[in-house]
Amino acid sequence: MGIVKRKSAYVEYAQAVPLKYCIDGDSCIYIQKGKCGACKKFCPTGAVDFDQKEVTETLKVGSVVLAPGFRPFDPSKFDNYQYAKLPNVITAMEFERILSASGPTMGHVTCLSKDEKEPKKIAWFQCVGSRDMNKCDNSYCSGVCCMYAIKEAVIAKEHLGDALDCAIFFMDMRTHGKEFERFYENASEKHGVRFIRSKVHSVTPVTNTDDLEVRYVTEDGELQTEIFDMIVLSVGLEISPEVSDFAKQLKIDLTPGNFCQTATFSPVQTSKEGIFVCGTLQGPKDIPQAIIDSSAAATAAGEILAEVRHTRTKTAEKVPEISVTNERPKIGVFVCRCGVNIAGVVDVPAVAEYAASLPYVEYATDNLYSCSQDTQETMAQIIKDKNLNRVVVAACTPKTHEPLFQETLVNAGVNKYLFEMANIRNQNSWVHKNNPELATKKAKDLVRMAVHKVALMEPLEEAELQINPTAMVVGGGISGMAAARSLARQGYETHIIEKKSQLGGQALNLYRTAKGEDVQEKLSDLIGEIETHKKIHVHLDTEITDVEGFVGNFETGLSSNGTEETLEHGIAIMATGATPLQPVEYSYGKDSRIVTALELDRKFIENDSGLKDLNTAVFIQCVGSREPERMYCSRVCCTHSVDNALQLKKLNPDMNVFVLYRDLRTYGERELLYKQAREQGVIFIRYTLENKPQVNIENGKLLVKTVDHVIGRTLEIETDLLALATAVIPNRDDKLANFFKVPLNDDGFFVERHAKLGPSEFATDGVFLCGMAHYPKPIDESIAQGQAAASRGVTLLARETIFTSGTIAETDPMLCSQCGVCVSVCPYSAPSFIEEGPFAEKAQINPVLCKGCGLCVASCRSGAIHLKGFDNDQIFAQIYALNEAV
Amino acid sequence: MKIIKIDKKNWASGLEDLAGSYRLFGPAKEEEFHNFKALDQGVLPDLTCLNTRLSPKSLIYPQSEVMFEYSLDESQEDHHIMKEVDKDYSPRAVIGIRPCDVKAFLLVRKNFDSPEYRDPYWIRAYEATTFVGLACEAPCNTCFCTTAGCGPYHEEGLDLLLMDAGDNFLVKVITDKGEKLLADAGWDTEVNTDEAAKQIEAKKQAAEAKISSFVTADRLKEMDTVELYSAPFWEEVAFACINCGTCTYVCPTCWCFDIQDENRGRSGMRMRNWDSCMYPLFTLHGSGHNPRDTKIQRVRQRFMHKLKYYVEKYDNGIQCVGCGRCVRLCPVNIDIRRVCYMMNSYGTSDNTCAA
Amino acid sequence: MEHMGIEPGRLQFSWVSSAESTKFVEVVKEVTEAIKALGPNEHFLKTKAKVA
Amino acid sequence: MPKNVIGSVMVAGGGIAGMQAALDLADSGYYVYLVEKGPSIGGRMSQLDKTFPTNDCAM
Amino acid sequence: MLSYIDKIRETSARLLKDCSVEMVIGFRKGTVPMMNEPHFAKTAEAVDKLVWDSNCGINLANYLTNRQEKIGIIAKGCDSRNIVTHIIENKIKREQLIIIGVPCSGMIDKRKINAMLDGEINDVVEDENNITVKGNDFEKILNKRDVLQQNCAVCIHRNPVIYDELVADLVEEQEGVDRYADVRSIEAMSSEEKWKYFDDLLSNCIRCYACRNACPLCYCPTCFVDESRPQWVGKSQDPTDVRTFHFLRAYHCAGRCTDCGACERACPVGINMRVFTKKLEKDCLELFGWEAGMSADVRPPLDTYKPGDPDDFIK
Amino acid sequence: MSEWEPKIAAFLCNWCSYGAADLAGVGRMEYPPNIRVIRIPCTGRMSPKFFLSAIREGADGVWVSG
Repeated sequence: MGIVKRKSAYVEYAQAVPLKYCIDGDSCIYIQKGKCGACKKFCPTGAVDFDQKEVTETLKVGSVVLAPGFRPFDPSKFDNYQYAKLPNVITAMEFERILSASGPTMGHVTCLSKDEKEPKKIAWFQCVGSRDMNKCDNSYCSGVCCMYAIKEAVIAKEHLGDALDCAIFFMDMRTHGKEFERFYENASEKHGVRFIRSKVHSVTPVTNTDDLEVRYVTEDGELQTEIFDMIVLSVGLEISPEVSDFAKQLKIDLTPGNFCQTATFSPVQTSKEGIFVCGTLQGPKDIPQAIIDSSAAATAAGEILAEVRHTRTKTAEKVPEISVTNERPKIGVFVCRCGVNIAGVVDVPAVAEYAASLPYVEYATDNLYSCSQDTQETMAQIIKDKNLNRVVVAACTPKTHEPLFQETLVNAGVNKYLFEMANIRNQNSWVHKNNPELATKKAKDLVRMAVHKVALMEPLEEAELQINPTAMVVGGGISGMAAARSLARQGYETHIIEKKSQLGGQALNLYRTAKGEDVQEKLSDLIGEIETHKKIHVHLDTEITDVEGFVGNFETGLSSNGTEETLEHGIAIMATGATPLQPVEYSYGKDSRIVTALELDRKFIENDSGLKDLNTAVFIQCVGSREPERMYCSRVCCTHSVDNALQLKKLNPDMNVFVLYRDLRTYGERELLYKQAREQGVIFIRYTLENKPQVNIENGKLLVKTVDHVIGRTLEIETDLLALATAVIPNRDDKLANFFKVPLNDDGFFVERHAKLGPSEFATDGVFLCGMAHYPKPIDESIAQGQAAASRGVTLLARETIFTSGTIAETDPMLCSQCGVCVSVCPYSAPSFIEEGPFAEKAQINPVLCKGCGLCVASCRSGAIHLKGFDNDQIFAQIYALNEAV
Repeated sequence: MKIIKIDKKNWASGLEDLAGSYRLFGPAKEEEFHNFKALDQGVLPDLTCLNTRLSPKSLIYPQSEVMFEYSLDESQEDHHIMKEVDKDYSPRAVIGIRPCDVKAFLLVRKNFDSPEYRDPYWIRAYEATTFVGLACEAPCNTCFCTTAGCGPYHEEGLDLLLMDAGDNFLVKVITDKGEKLLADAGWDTEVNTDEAAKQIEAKKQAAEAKISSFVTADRLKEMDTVELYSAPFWEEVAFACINCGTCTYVCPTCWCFDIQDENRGRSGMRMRNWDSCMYPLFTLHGSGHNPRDTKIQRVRQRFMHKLKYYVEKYDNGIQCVGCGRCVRLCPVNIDIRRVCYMMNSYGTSDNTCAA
Repeated sequence: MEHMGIEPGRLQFSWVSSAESTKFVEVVKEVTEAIKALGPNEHFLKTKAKVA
Repeated sequence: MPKNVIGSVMVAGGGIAGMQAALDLADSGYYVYLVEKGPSIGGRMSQLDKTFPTNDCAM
Repeated sequence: MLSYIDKIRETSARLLKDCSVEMVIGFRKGTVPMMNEPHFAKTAEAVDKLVWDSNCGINLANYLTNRQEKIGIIAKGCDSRNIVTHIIENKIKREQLIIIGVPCSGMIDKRKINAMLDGEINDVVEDENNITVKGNDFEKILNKRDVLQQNCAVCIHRNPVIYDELVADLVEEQEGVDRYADVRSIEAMSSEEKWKYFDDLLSNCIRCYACRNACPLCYCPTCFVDESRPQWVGKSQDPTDVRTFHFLRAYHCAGRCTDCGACERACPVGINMRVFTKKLEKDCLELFGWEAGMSADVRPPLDTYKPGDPDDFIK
Repeated sequence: MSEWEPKIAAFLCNWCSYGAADLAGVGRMEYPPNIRVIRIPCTGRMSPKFFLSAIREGADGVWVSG
């Protein structure tokens, strides 16, 4: 981005894949002027080839997925912010790089002006290049800038301390994603980030300094000026012209915002058959949503290619595993700096040096980023060169990175269980940043413990397990059906379990999509396909009574009107959906004119003739959402109300329509609806949580009182209709969660494997989620996530077999006293008595059923059970290593 | 022969003098039992005890004895090298030990001090020790020393033999070591040797007469080992045994030990601990094979060793001094006298009678 | 443990779910404080065996 | 559906969305061509420091 | 008592004769006062050696572990409870056993008697209520009640809980005994006092493991203290190691111990190690309402997990 | 060292407290550096042996968390 000069031979970033240097044609002297060529001379491997020419290759493929992404909006043309002129006006992307440990400033937050001083005050300007028809053509909302600005402000404070002043200038705070509202709340309450509702007029430099004067108008219309050291422009996302040209070449329809035109019920399908879209080309979005629709695009492509599955793939070659039996442990210790994440607190070289002094350690070093691809390759090479047979990585946490490093071992031919991680980031540098001395000491302790443990590790084998190629989807709403349809189209038997007597879920109550499609019509098409598909089996009026088994082999007990049956399946998808809150405020229930949003939809669906005769209609937003007891945004209601307001206007253009809102969250191209509504004369009035609207019924009159935030006066509206945008409440099912051992958050939504990268699956293998059970979302997102869950499921089902963990318990029949405690105590029924043979009546453990919890090991008085990977001697070794050797 | 008389009034002061040049050990009562302890300054050995609950073998051959130390720290020059530990082999005196217990050291010596192997720890400790015996005036009803090659006034292995004679102790001087101890204590009242010898002989006769318990071991040596080994009575002998090893731990003549390394971080020590042939692990091989896997084999081993193999190998009588500790302390009442009888009479018409 | 004279506070149990990082931190603080208050562990330390 | 269907997919774009789609497809048994204009994959997310709302490292 | 012996011999002889069992396990008269030796009888001759008196404190369930033959076993209250535990833990099958129940009036404590007297005891004679002890120069009559083993004095299950034959009418169970006075007095101590108390208690231990081996609950092929891979409990007389052994031995008996007193009786150095097991026994009773060995149909509480288990100790 | 700092062996369940500990790290929550985490697959794995041996080896406290 040009924050600092990049050499003409460069690597994009430390963890880049592939991690290869390349040459920047724009700055290379040789390419530009035909001189130099030093790199070619000095490269020891002769990798530099200036004769490389562009080659055109033709690929024959069955399907195409478009994921070209966005480019950040270039604010240079905004002369009022003087981005191009003033060094301390930067974009949010540039600020990300400044925060990054691998960035140009190594994570140290400084101004980009020559003095490189630490800023004391930073301002963020929202909606730069979004929601703006004035200075650019991007009328849509980019959807991510509010959150990233808050994140940057919070992290900047983390880097520079609480004294740093962070102010965010915004129009509507759009924190509609999962757990976003709490983050916003914390930023303001806990971290003291200032939120100022204003669109900044202009920035002028303070004479003779690089400081910046900001002029803006407060909500009550007062002109203010304030001086900041740094201004971060929260630039929006836009589709680059090359991409839109490319799309046009492909004859793919685009939206006014140049995003790909998709239908609500087929959210990743482009207008061209066989071509699918995901990521920001589909619409501006954040990472989890991109992950969801990329999985959805994958399954959509897979659906049309199901019959040629496995025809083009090759099996990866395995590096043969070297035997370490009878070898003295030769341990390699890699201490990760994790940029400044660890090295900023812990004295990493000292830890590495210390590690080298530990018994059996033959090699110890430190890495900048152990997880980057080149480091991985170097590590594998070191393991081979030094004949290491055990490895310790002191870095972040095994919960996220153990598999990666284990892979490195496998690539070096070492059994992946000959590995141990010392958690010196999540459980050390990040939590003891004010105590570097003790943190370094702790890191040494943890490394020592890991070294002692790993010395005793043994290579383990993993058992292979057949996967039952059948899927079970819990919930027959939109997302559940979408998941089932994808699974069935990909060729897998699928069962839908629905509590109610009808498929459809909440969609049965909806009138129109934001894109204008008729929900009921599309829904009945979908239900029709589901009901007639040969591979889909619908179980209505059915409840789950019991779940046994594990990934690949679940056995679920079903009960339907008194009949019981057992369903065997390999994967399960939770699509249990949500319901609207039944409000208790705003006089709901006291007057037939006061309805919920869905009740209004019902009127539309039924073509209620009374609607067009209304003189006035009022919408109140955030009914039950974003309240202390429900600290989340229900995401769908703003768009829904705006659309319904427009529908009313359409029925009767003279109708007075008011929308009372807190922040209007028509994210993405839904913003166009908002714009349209304003143009059509829908009146939007903001209220605050402290000052909610009052609803009174006086002499048959329905009166809504609210404070107008612009004029600061109380308004009283007499209305004929009051529509309440009520919160979305998950169908919390603790029993189900317990059956599948999947977590629920405090609000009752399921907790996915990873907030960003694993939105449609659980940490529990073989269990997936989608739809509003994950978080409130509109139909297109529900369908996309249904498809995504199916896609994630298919990645398991397509494998046909899986390997169980090597970390399981095993009995030593010589030591077993056959007392039966293990058989009695195991929650997974893994131990049993051997029936015949030399060890008859001794206990044995089924490796597939064993979860490796170790309960039996602790209960075994005879010490006859060993837990591979966490055996007594290994844990003792850690305990013994607690203290520095005597 | 030299006999000394110690006026009991001079007993304490003499011991005090001794404490300057010897570490003193003697019986001391703790709660209900007597055991041998290092005597603190001014504490007198309790000579009233019948016999100590545990044998004094641990004075020479401790239950746990560190032999070497080592370091695993590869940064140290001498890592992985066994280094001897310093031990205190300064002169010690055991006051009030019973003749049977002292005789037992001579039996044990066969093991620790043989032409093939001289155990440095045992020998140095033994040689540093002066044994001041106390003759038994009132043996226990489980004492069978007289038939086990020993007796209440037995002198073998002692340096001095002390006898209670009312206000005085009579002391028979047996070795030069004993002589030296007397000199260090300042006990030098010689008495008429002949007269005293007579007096002692009478006391000895009286004491021996009080011993009612016995073992018969006359046939053991000539018996056929394999036949004895295969005798059917072992099942009955072994049945009650719970393999606790109490018998071997309290026995003054049991000498088996096991070597263990104990690590503490990057250093450790090699130590030997008493072991017992009663324990299943005693003969467990590294391979997992255990040649004496069953209780009956282990019980047989103990008795065969004491009463047959030892007899054959050393021609030194049975490996038992008749102290009776194992008889008194066996929790399930397995009685060596009875077993000895069964072995000795095996093959004759009468081999079932209990002792 | 307690019965044997190890101070009861030396062993602490808790339940913290993987989402409850705040609780985790609270409990760490509590546990550390509790054990700090007890002072160094003086009993049941395995010390170097005596040279016999 | 025509019989000459090819069991491979081209994914255009090596950002987070493209990578995820490619992974899912590959794991589902299809050969994937991941096409990226730049010299390495990772896209915009690799330029981010942390991600909201958990502040996880974006790397 | 004499009538017991006759009945025991008669029953045993009958069972052996009609081949219901291959052996009867009981006691024979010991070779020293106040000691009897566990004994098996396969023949009529051996049956005549079977005796019963107040010196039969060893727990005979210990002799059943992993036996394959059909066995008649003499069982007092505590023996029968350990037989139950043996059955639960697959150490013997119920079908293999004919249990000859002996209602028990308590076993005498020879240590206690020895401590009451000055000299050595040569002979002991007992009748219904009294014990007559004779030494070289004394003879003393003691009330049996005063010289019972500690555990027998507070026993509330003197009658066998499971039996096929009974040698006499059931005895009246003791009521209102204070079973845990000793445990409570320890509970009341401060940590420091407790530490000292157990230090003293264990100072004499010679680690012969007689307590472990006398206990019918200890039947593991290799005991944790004997393990050497990893060897985490030292084998010397280091006080920490000694304490670790005692502590874990007791822990392994949690929920299983019947307080039969065999451990204490077997100890050559007179350690009252029951204070460990009794604490756990008391806790099991208070927390789970559990007494070991009362029924062969219920798994002990520590072998199973129930959501309702006490968890007050967890934050 | 100026002040005595206890050393606490923390046996944390891989699925619960260990995750919480990681999350606490992600949240940059500060806490005292006295714990030394030993990851166990489940609190069921905890055995009194571990407690005893940790104490024996000089830990000042043991914390088991599920």
